[in-house]
Order: sequence, then C-alpha cells, then structure tokens
Amino acid sequence: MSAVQNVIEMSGITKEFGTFRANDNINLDLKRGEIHALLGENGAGKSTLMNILSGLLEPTSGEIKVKGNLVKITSPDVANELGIGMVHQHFMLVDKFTVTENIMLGREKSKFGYIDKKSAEKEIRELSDQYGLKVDPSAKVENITVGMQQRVEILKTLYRGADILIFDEPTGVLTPQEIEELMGIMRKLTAEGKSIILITHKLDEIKQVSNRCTVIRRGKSVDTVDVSTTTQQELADMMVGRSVTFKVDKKPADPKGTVLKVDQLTVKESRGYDAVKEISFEVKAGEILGIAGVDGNGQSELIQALSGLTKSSSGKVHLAGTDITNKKPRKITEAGLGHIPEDRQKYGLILPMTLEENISLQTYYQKPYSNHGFLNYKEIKVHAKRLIEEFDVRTPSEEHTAASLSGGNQQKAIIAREIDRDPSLLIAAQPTRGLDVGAIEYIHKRLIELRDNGKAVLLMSYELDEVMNVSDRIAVMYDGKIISIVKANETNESELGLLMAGVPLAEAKKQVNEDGKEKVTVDSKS
Amino acid sequence: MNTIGILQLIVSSSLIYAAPLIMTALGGTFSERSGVVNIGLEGIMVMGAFMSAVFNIHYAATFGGWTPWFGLLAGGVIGILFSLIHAVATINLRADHIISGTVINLAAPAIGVFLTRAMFGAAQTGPLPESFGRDSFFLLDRIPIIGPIFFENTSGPAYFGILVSVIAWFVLFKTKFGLRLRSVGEHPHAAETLGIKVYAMKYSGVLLSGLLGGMGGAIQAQAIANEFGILTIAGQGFIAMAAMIFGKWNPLGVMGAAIFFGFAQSLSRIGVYIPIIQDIPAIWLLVMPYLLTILVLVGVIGRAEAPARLGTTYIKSR
Amino acid sequence: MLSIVFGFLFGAILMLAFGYNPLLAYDAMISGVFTSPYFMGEALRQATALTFTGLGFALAFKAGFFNIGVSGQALAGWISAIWVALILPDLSKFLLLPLCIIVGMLVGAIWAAIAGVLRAYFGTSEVIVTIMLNYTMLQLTNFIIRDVLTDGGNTSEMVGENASLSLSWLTALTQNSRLNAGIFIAIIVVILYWIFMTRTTAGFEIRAVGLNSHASSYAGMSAKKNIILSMFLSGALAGLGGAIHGLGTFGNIFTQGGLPEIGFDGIAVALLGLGNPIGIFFSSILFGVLDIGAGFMPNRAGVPDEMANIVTAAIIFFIGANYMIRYFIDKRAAKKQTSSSTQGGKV
Amino acid sequence: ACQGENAGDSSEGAGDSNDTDTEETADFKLGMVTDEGGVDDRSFNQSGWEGMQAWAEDNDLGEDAVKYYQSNDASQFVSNLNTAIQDQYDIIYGVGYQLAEAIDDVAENNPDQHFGIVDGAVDRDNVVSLNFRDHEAAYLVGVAAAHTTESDQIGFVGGQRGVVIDRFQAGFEAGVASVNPDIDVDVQYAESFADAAIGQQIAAGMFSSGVDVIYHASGAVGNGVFTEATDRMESDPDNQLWVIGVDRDQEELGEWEGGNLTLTSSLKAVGTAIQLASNEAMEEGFQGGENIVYGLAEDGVGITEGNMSEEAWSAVEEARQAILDGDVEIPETPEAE
Ligand SMILES: Nc1ncnc2c1ncn2[C@@H]1O[C@H](COP(=O)(O)OP(=O)(O)OP(=O)(O)O)[C@@H](O)[C@H]1O
Ligand SMILES: Nc1ncnc2c1ncn2[C@@H]1O[C@H](COP(=O)(O)OP(=O)(O)OP(=O)(O)O)[C@@H](O)[C@H]1O
Ligand SMILES: [Mg+2]
Ligand SMILES: [Mg+2]
Repeated sequence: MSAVQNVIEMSGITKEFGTFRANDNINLDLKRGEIHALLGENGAGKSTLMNILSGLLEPTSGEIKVKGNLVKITSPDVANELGIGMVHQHFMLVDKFTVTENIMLGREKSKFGYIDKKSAEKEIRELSDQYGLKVDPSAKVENITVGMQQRVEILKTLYRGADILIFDEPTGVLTPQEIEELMGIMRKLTAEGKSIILITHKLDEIKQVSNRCTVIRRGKSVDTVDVSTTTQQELADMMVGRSVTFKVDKKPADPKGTVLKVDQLTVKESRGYDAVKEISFEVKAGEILGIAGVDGNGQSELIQALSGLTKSSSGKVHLAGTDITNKKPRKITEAGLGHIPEDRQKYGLILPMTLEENISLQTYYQKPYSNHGFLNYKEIKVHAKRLIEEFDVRTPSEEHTAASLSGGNQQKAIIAREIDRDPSLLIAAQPTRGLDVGAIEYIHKRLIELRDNGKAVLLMSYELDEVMNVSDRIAVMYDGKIISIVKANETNESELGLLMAGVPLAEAKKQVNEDGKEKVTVDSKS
Repeated sequence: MNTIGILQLIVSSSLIYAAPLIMTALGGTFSERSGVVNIGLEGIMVMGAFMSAVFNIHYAATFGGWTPWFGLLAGGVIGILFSLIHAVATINLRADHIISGTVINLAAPAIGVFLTRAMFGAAQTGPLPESFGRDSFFLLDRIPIIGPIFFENTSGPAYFGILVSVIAWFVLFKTKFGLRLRSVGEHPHAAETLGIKVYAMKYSGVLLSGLLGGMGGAIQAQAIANEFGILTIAGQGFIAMAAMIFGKWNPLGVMGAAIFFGFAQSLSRIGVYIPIIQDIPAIWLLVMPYLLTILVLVGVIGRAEAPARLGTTYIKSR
Repeated sequence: MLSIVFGFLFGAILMLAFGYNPLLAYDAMISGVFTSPYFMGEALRQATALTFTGLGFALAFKAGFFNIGVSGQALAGWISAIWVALILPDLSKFLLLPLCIIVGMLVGAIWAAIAGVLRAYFGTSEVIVTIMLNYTMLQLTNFIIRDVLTDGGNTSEMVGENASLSLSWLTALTQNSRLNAGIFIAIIVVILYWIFMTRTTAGFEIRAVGLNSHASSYAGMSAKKNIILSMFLSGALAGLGGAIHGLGTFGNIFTQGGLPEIGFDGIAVALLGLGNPIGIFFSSILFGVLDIGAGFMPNRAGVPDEMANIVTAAIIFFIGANYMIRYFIDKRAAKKQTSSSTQGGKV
Repeated sequence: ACQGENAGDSSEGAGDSNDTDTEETADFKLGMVTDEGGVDDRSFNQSGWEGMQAWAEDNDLGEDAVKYYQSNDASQFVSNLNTAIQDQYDIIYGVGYQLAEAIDDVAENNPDQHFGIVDGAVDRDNVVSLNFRDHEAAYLVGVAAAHTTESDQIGFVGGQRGVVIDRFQAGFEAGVASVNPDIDVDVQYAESFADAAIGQQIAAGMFSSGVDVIYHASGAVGNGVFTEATDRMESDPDNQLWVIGVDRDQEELGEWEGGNLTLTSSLKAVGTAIQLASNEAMEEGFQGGENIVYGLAEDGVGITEGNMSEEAWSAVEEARQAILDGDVEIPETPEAE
C-alpha cells in the first residue's frame, strides 16, 4: 500500500431512475486526507452519486471500493460501518429534537433501552471542542441558526466515527463568516487524516480548499483536475460545456423617484421580540438596493412585513405613493409589489398544482384570467405558455405539476410570474439559492433588465458576491437595524463583512484600510 | 352525600368512562408519533372487544378471576392483527391513511357481528362469566381522605391505563425506541440516513396502536358492557382520537384528556347529586361534556401540534 | 373499477371460506335491486343522501380539513328542515319547500362553520371539534323532538304535502319507492360542485389553501376566510343532504340513538369517489345498491348482510391501496417490455 | 314470487333441521321486519321472531311460513317492508315503535296487504296494532322494589325519553308509591340505548347516593347498570344491591361471586302477542284497524319471581290480582314534576 492511498474508488457507477440515467458510468476516487470537489450543473447527478456512496441509493451498476476492499453499500448503516458520513444538501435534522438527540439518533447510548443523555452530551462536547464545532447540545434544532444546524450535521458524522465525509452544498445557506469557519473546519478534519468530498456550485470555494475536482455533466464524468493548476473560468466552462461570463454586465444606475419608502418600521418576530427595529430606508425607481447581513438579523422579517405576510408593530411603509402599512398581501401586490420569496417551495409555489395554475397564482382573480369569479383556463394557458417560453422554464408542458420541475426551473417559473406582472418594486429574496451558475447568470440578467426598465428592486441575499455584483446600493442589516447603506461600487468584501458583524461604518473603513496595508506587506514578503 | 363521597364518586365514575379511552388514545399516540394517522381506532376497539368477549366466555373456567386480564391480552393480540392491515396498507401499499382507517372502521363491526353470529347464534355474546370488577389498592386505600377517594373500590383497568401511560411516556421520551419512533414521525428521511429502519418503526407504531386499541376495546367489553355486541363500541374510538389530539400526542397529556372526558361525562350523569350543578337544565348537562371539551381546547390548550410528517406516506429512496 | 372487482372477489373468497355461496349472494343482491323498479328507486334514493354528505366531506378534505362532523351537520339540516316545515305548514309549496331546504343547508353550514372559525382563529383541531359537535347535535335534536316538536314523543309529525319532495311520476315509475326530487337536486349539485371547484376563483382558492396554506397567503388569499368558507360549504352540503333525507326519505324526524349513517357512509363515498364529484355520485349509487341489495342476501342466499359491509370495506381498501394494483400492472408491463426489447435486440 | 331455497338459513335456532321443500305447503305466512338491532338481539326482536317460529311449529306450517327482514338503519324500514310485500305474506309485522311511520306509509300504498305493528299504533284498516301494558309489569316490579329496599331509595334508569319508556317509568313509580309513598325514586335518563359506560356511571351515582334497587329500561345501557352492581357487590358483599331487568328475564346478567342480584325482570312477550294475534287472524279473520293491547291478563307482560323475598313475591301476587280485578289504575305517563 502506498502512502497516498485511495480511500474511495467508485468505478463505472450508473444509476437509472426508470428510463432516466442520472449517473452514467462515473468514476471517482478519493485520496486519504484530500478534499475532493464535485462540480456540476443542477441535476448533473452529484447528489445521486453521493447518495449511492452513503447507502441511500443502490447503483444500477458499478463498483465501489472502500479502503481497497470491494463493498456493497446497501444501507446507510453499512456506509456508517465503513466510516462514510454525509452532510446532506437539505439538512436531515429533526426540528423538534434537541441537538444531542439529533446527533445520537440511531447510535444512542443506552442501558436496557434507556437513553443515557448525559454521556452522549459529554461526548458531543468533546467532539465539538476537538474540531471547533460550537453547538448547544440541549437546544432544540428549530431554535438554532442555520450555521449551527450545519455543525450539528457534521457532528453527526463525526459522532459515528466517520473518516470519509461528504458535504453536499454545505455553504448554500451560510454567511461569509460561517463559510470561512467551515473551510477552517474542513482543513482541520483533513489534517486529522479524514477525507472529504465537497459538492458546491461556488468555484472560489473549490479553489480555496480543495485539492482535486471532478466535473460532472449530465450524469457523465467530464474530467478530474488538479485544482491548483486550473482556473475558475476553466472549471466553469468544463461544467457547462460552453464559455460562461461571471461579471455581471450592467450600466450605471439611473435612479428616479422613490418607489418604496420605509419609515421607522418595527416588526416582532413570532416569539415576540423585535426582529426589525425602527428601520427606515428608500428604494428608488431604476435602482437595485441590496440587503446584506448575516442570516437571522431581521432580513426575513423585514421582507415578510413589507409583503404583508406578517404585521409590523409600528412604523409606516409606502409603495409607489400608497400607504401599504399592515395591508393584506393582496392589497400590497396590487399596489405594485412583486415578490420572489425566500423559500420557494413553501411560499412561492403550490407544488401539487399545475405549472399554469402556479403561474397565475397572483393574477387568477383578475381579468382576463377570470371573469365574475369564473376562471378562464384558455387565457391562463396562453399566458403560461408565453412565460414558459419567454423565461425558458424547462418542463414537458404547462399542465405538469410544479413539483415535477427541478429547483432551478421552479425558481424561473416564480420569477417569470413576478416580473411579468410589471411590478414597480420587486423584492427578490435569495433568488439564486442552490442554483447553478448558468441559472444564476440568467436570473441576475433579468433583475438588471428590470432595473433598466425603471423599476425598483430590493435584493436580499446572504451571498456577498451576489449583493455586490448586482446591487447599486447595499444596506447592511445587523441586529434588526440597518447599520449602514453603502454604494456597491465604493465598498469591498472586507468592509461589508465588518459591517455585517456590527462594526460601524467609520470604524470598518479604518480597519479595512489597516488590514489592507498589512495584507500588502504580507503579500510582498511571500 | 358528603363531600368525600361525592369526590369518590366523581373520581371513580370518571375513571370508569376513561379506562377504555386511555388505552386506545395511547395506541393512537404511538401510531401517530410514527407518522401514521389511525382513525381506525374505533374498528380496532370493536375487534378487541369481540376477541376479549370470546376469550372470556371460553376460558373463564380455566383462568377464573384472571380471565379478564388474559382477555385483555387476547383483545390486544387481535388488535395487532387488525392493525397489521392498516400498517401494510399505509406503509407498503401507500394507501391514504384515512381511507385505510375508514376501511377498518367499516369492516370491524361487520366482521365482529358476523363472527358472533357464527359462534353464538346471536348478534350478542351474552354476559361474560368474569369481569374486571372493582379493586382496592393494598395499603394505599388506607391513606386518609386520599385513600377512599382514589384507591378504594375503584377501576382496576383505569389504573392499569394510568400505569401504561407512564410507561408509554417513558418509552416515548426516554428510550432509544421512543426517540427513533418519534424521529420517523417527524423526519423519516433524516431517520433513514441515520440507519433507522423507517418501515420497521412505523410498523411498531401502528402495531402498538393495535395492541393498545384492542386492549381498550377489551376493557370496554369486560369492565363495562360485560358482553360483546354491535353497541359495545359506540364511538369510543373517535373520542379516544379526540383525547389523543387533546393530549397533544403526549402519553401523560393523553391520559389527562381521557380522564377529562370521563370527568365531563360523569358530571352530566352524577351532577344531580352535586349542589348548583343539579339546577342546570338536563339538556345542558347532556351536551356539556362536548361543549366543555371545545371550550377547554379553545381557551386553555390552543393549537395542537401534530408530528411533522403525520399522514404522509414515506417512500424509501432506492 | 378494478378495485370494485377486487372488492367483490375478496368478498366471494370470504364467503367461500365460511361455506356460503358467493354467486347466489351476489345474484340475490344484484337481481334484487335491478329487477325491480322499486328497489332501483330505493337504491337511488339512498344514493341521493350519500352524494350530498360525500360531497360535503370531499370539499373540506380538498381544503385540507377532516370534517368528521358531516353526520352531525346532516342531522342539523334534517331537524331544521322538518322544523320549518312543521312551523309553516300553510305556506305554499313554492315557498315552503325551498325555504326548508335552504334553512337545513344553512343550519348545517353554520354548525360546521363553528369548527372552521375555531380552527381559523384559535387553531383548534377541527377533528375534535366536529366530533364533539356531532354528539352535541345528536342530543340537541333528540331534545328538540321531544320537548319542542312533540310533547314527550319520539317521532315528529309528518310534514305536509307542501314540504314534500316526492314527485308522483317518479314514485309511480319506481312502484312507490321513496325516490324523490332530491336526486335531481343531487345531480345539479354535483355539476355545481364541479364547476365551483375547478372553474371558479373561490374553488381555486380552496384547493390552493388545502395544498399549501403558506403559498396561498403569499398569493393574497386569506387562509382564515378559506378555512371558514370551506367548512361552511362542507356543512351546507351535509345539511342539504340531511334536509333532503328528512323531507324526501322520511318526511319527519325521530329520536335517534346514534348519528345518522349517511354521515359516515358519506365519508366512505367521498374516499371511494376520490374526491371527484362525478366519482362521488357514482360511488353513492354503488353504495345505494350495496345497501339496498344487502337486504336480499340473508333471505335469498342465506348470507348475513354484514357481508355487504365487508365487501364495501374491501372495495375501499383496494381503491386506497391502488398503488399495489398499479405496481403489479406496471411490473407486468415492464416485463413485457423487457422481453420484447430483448427480442428486438436479437433481430 | 321467488323465495330463496335457503331461506331456512336465516332462521337460525329452533327447528332448523327440516330441509325438505315446503314451499307450497304454507297456506298462511308471516313476515317480520325488525327494528335496529336485528333478530338475534336477545331481546325485543328476538322474542318476536321466536314467537313467530313457535307459531309456525304449533300450526304445523313448516319453516317457510315465517321469515324476517333485518333493518340496520331507520331508512331501511320502508324498503324492508316492501321486500316483504314482494315475498307475499298474509301479515307483515313491524317490531318496534320506530316502524310505525313506515308501516303507516307502506300500508297506505298497499291497501290489500295486511300489516301488524308491535309496540306502536297505526290507524288503518289493513293494520293491526299490538301493544303492551308495560306499565302493569313496571308497576309490579315497582312493588317488588319497594318491598325490597332497605334504604327507601330506589333508582330508575331510562334509555331515551319517550312514550314507551314513559310507561315504564310511570308504572314503576306508581308501583313503588303504592307500597310506600315516602320512598324516593331517583329517575335518570342515559339518553342512549347503547353506551353501557353511561349506565355504569349513572348506577354508580345512584348507589353512592344510597339507592339499593335500580330498575332499568335502557337496552344495552342497562349492561352498565348490572356491571356496576355486580362490581360493588363483589367488593362489598354485605351491602346488598339489586337490579331489576327489563323485557326478558335478565337473571343471567345479575350473576356475581356470591349469588345473583337480579331482583326480578319485567317481561314483555312480543312473541306471545304475535302468536295470539296471528292465530286469531288465521281463525277469525284479520283484525284490521284494531289496537289490541296485551297486559297481565293476556300474559302479554309479566314478571319473574327472580330472587325476591317471599314477602315481596306475595305482595306482587296480590298486586297482580288487584290489577287483574281492575282495582288499580296505573298511569301511563309520569307525573309532571
Ligand atoms: N428519486 C429520483 N427519481 C427519479 N429521478 C431522480 C431522482 N433523484 C434524482 N433524479 C434525477 O437525477 C438527476 C440528478 O439529480 P441530483 O440530485 O443528483 O442532481 P445534482 O447534481 O445533485 O443537482 P443539484 O446541483 O441541483 O443538487 C436529476 O436531474 C433528477 O432528474
Ligand atoms: N422521486 C422522484 N421521482 C421522480 N422524479 C424525481 C424524484 N425526485 C426528484 N425527481 C426529479 O428530480 C429533478 C430534480 O430534483 P431535485 O430536487 O434533486 O432538484 P435539483 O436537481 O437539486 O435541481 P435544482 O438544483 O435546480 O434545485 C426533478 O426534475 C424531479 O422531477
Ligand atoms: Mg444535489
Ligand atoms: Mg439542488
């Protein structure tokens, strides 16, 4: 056995769902102590491949060797025994359970069936200290931040003694700080001899931490490359199969009159404390205002209040001249609001309904889609067909259910619906979450197009890149307040990062300048 | 009647009514905690009542005073068999839980009476030779005041139900099995990724509901009706379901809710002996248990939180 | 359809197991109903009431609610329709009959709406509330019959001709069965229900709220309004069924020991019809035939009439478990496919 | 008309062995439609059916001469009656007051068919009504109860309030009062004929308040009354409690370890009434339009000796004689409170 040993060797893996081939003769190997990135468009088959490795799916054909031995991974239990643990794209946590319960589930410490919570908690604390994974073992999962939920997921695999970890899009829901932290954790894990497969759509993350990268396109492996010698552009091109542009092309903004005016708005969170505290800001026609901030600083509540899904406790909101404070969602929509909701499956779509019904979800009661309370399916269909065509929503037909669409296409359908209503203000909350670069590119283009047509856009995203590239101005939220509003072209990532951490603007500028100097010196030395 | 007498009466007559409900509602709790709605409890009770009656009649000579307790087991066993139908239908065959439960409710009385006719030549079994009777708890009944109120000449099955509630609570919240069962009702996918056998857990939940529901029916037959007939189970399964929701799927809460139903029923029956209450017009007393339940639910308890994935079919990804 | 065949097959196997002759039993049932206009009329009459309660349950079910209270709501419709008819016996038929039906419908609707309101404003489980309201209505009805409609009696007077739903030609056609104008109301309501649910914005909203209440409120629909509305309409249908059952089948009301069967059978009918109004109508007829036909089994085939209920249960079971049937069909189709494709490969 | 060859199968119980074809022999035939509960309910319907079977045997008519139709729900009464009409019977009996309206209705449409209603009244030329002086039997058990109670507190548990149960209550109260007007009769209604748990709760309340004899007229609810009494007796055998059964001899329900606590049962001989009326109809022609009331005199109602003391029994005998002699007037409705 050589020093650099393959802990995983997957060869010729094929997985068919009915007649559809999600994985087609894929090969992948993972070396000990390596971080191996897996890159591919939405639906390329990455999760499928990893689900096979973690025992959730059985391959139609192909071989898997773990640490040199040919194995059949028939269940998650078997994967566990082999030391394979997976952090899933959609968290696999039981909301109503505590952190400890979630971690020990399936591997409970017990005497005669009676759970020994104390010793489990102790072990979790030790693990969490060892890897710097801060969690509160007795908190309920529904009450902790997304970042902590992720750490719980990682602890789950470590608790089971996994030394091969699979991360499926782990950063999609994290703040920059949390991402930074996660990268550190991953390095620490590999330093301890663990091996990691990382699925991500973010090329900079791949560059940052991984050693090698395997690119998958339409279920087939394209190539495995050494990350240090490959540029981001090359990776992206390989993935999509054509050349992609990253820079968002946009003219300078030409803001006109005020469209949205928020005045001293306060919103209580469902458990009763103020999540948004006396916020005031404006969005003008022809500009994109970005809202940056770490998850949980009141952004969601702000948007819920603006769109009428929750009530504010004080303050005023005006949209295009009408007072929409605490009005019902429909009134607000009619006053000119378009809204791409943060959680597309919970709020944006009625999954079991057809695409055409979903596309008219906001307008079904208006002419020509209905008349005196009767729906006009002819018009609804014509309209849906037009939008599907125009926004390139990939679906066999408008009569298929929204559930049958992939996430990216679901999002496109929502965007089509909201933009087509020609709203004077579009709120886009995390519009590209979990989408591949191609889809992201498209959505950004549409947002800017909207702006250029003289509409106002409010873009909320935890993705700093996105906020910086797409917005004209950026409002940074911290602890329920807007700590500062800066021009996008006059700021940088570090400054925003500090603002998001609650450092006031003047202070942040000062720090950034000092840091910059330091960095320059460090760089020049190396 | 003196105060202690009234109190003892209220307690014991509440427990009479509550005993079958407690067991059945606990059964429902296990099933729903595993994510399977079980509106078939009524039917399961019918089968439990039927089986225990048959057992009682056939084996009274063999087991003497212990017959009802073995009959309880027999009711539980048939309940398990019957709930197996529900389990197969909802878990493997992906049937809608409500449809399957309705099937059980439709089929059970028909089968019960069909078989009773076949075995006894009549639609009723006739009186059972051994019934549960009354129990006093050794020593506990000597405690002043509390003793006579709670532990003297009281319903054995009800205390059995209370004991089972405590065990059920312990099992559900303190053991490995309970944690796994609940995880399956909340997030079966997560459970599966952790190597938990989702189907097996769901089966356990449903079969436990059969066991306990069957026992509930057996209590109704052997402690109250003292026979089996089409009228032996007349809506108790539905009330038990209400108790389960009322008790928020927590065995102790469920037990409390069942006793509350017993209490409310009891007030309307024995209210005539209690000053003030006896002046309320009869119709109000009759509808009071139901209205009181609604009021308590609205005013005090509020929103009931069901297991997150209750009623949804889990499809293994393969 | 296949499920129905399987249901009957299952019943046949069970009968064989107990030494009965299933062919004789089914023959008794089918020919009992279908060779006599009278019993066909009776089967349709039974189907009439079930159509309403089935639609009532289905409507709430579509909106995401489990209205176990259709029984109580039907009873509410029944007692109030009869009550109105007895209070105003001299009103012309033109006014009285619609009035009775509308009042029955409204009372049923309000009774169900209580559960809707509590659900909307307090989040109270509609399952418990409707169960409790069922028993409340049962006691209330018996009380009204005894202490208001009669002087301590168990049976109210018969309603007058002006509140009767019977149509002489229909009665004559079916040799004096109690089939009445209710069947036409049922057909109309089936059509209206279909139009309402699939073609109106209100129906669209009810479906949307039932499928995803979050997205519905995002889209400007009021969850509260729709919860209450759907329970109201569900109760209205059940109440209508009760009113028509009362005026059409009985012409009076009597004290009862339990909730009317049409309620719980309505739930089964709704599940059998898979929530589709036309399906519900036909499954009501199937139920009607089974119900009436069952009466022939003990005498003509010596099979206890419980068998009919077992068959019904089996049919619903197979409909619920149609995944199994589909699975086997698919499997066979797949087998055929692979075998044919390998053949193709050889060529 | 087609009568199933196997019609005998449905007539379980007595005389089931004769399988020979007797289709043509029966020249007088009776049909019976049950009320909810079925023919084998060990009570009312069963008594009616057994009476019919006995009648067929007595008259050597073969088993095809009688047949029943079972109703599970009130809506089936009319269709069952019509099924019976198709099968051509000389008289079709409906058993139970619930069937009165249905018979009235069907009789109107079929003037040539003869009907009988048991425990109800239908005023038509082709209907005979058979009724019972339930209050006479109730009176007698009231006398028995009054002679048995030691606490001077007696309970009455009714099923659902209504004309029939009113007769029981009124007769019972009168019987008790005839012995000792100071005895307290605690009257409660379960408002159900089904839920035994309610019966048990009511009985628990009554016994706790000092009642030592309960008469029930409440169907399956009464099972709960018996259960409560036996439970109490078994845990405290020195404190003698009694229950009085209804409609048929309910002695078997009163068994407990130390004896039997069914004091007596009031009887209602539905079968006897049907036999008597049918014989009369066969011999003297149909009694259309009549309301024949069966009381103690006709053995239509009665009382079992049960476990009464001799003193009580002789008091009952005495009271019976007084009734037969027309010396006592028994009310049919309870006194208004
Ligand atoms: N259970 C399933 N049944 C049928 N098809 C499936 C199933 N799961 C996945 N697929 C198909 O397999 C393809 C690959 O899906 P997969 O989830 O592996 O994509 P992915 O590369 O992880 O995408 P993303 O980047 O969006 O996470 C999808 O396009 C989907 O059509
Ligand atoms: N159980 C299933 N049966 C059939 N198709 C499925 C199943 N599960 C998923 N799919 C298919 O998988 C596709 C994508 O599902 P998935 O949720 O993995 O999205 P995705 O690949 O992650 O897409 P995106 O990244 O755009 O969100 C859909 O087209 C859906 O039809
Ligand atoms: Mg994926
Ligand atoms: Mg995805």
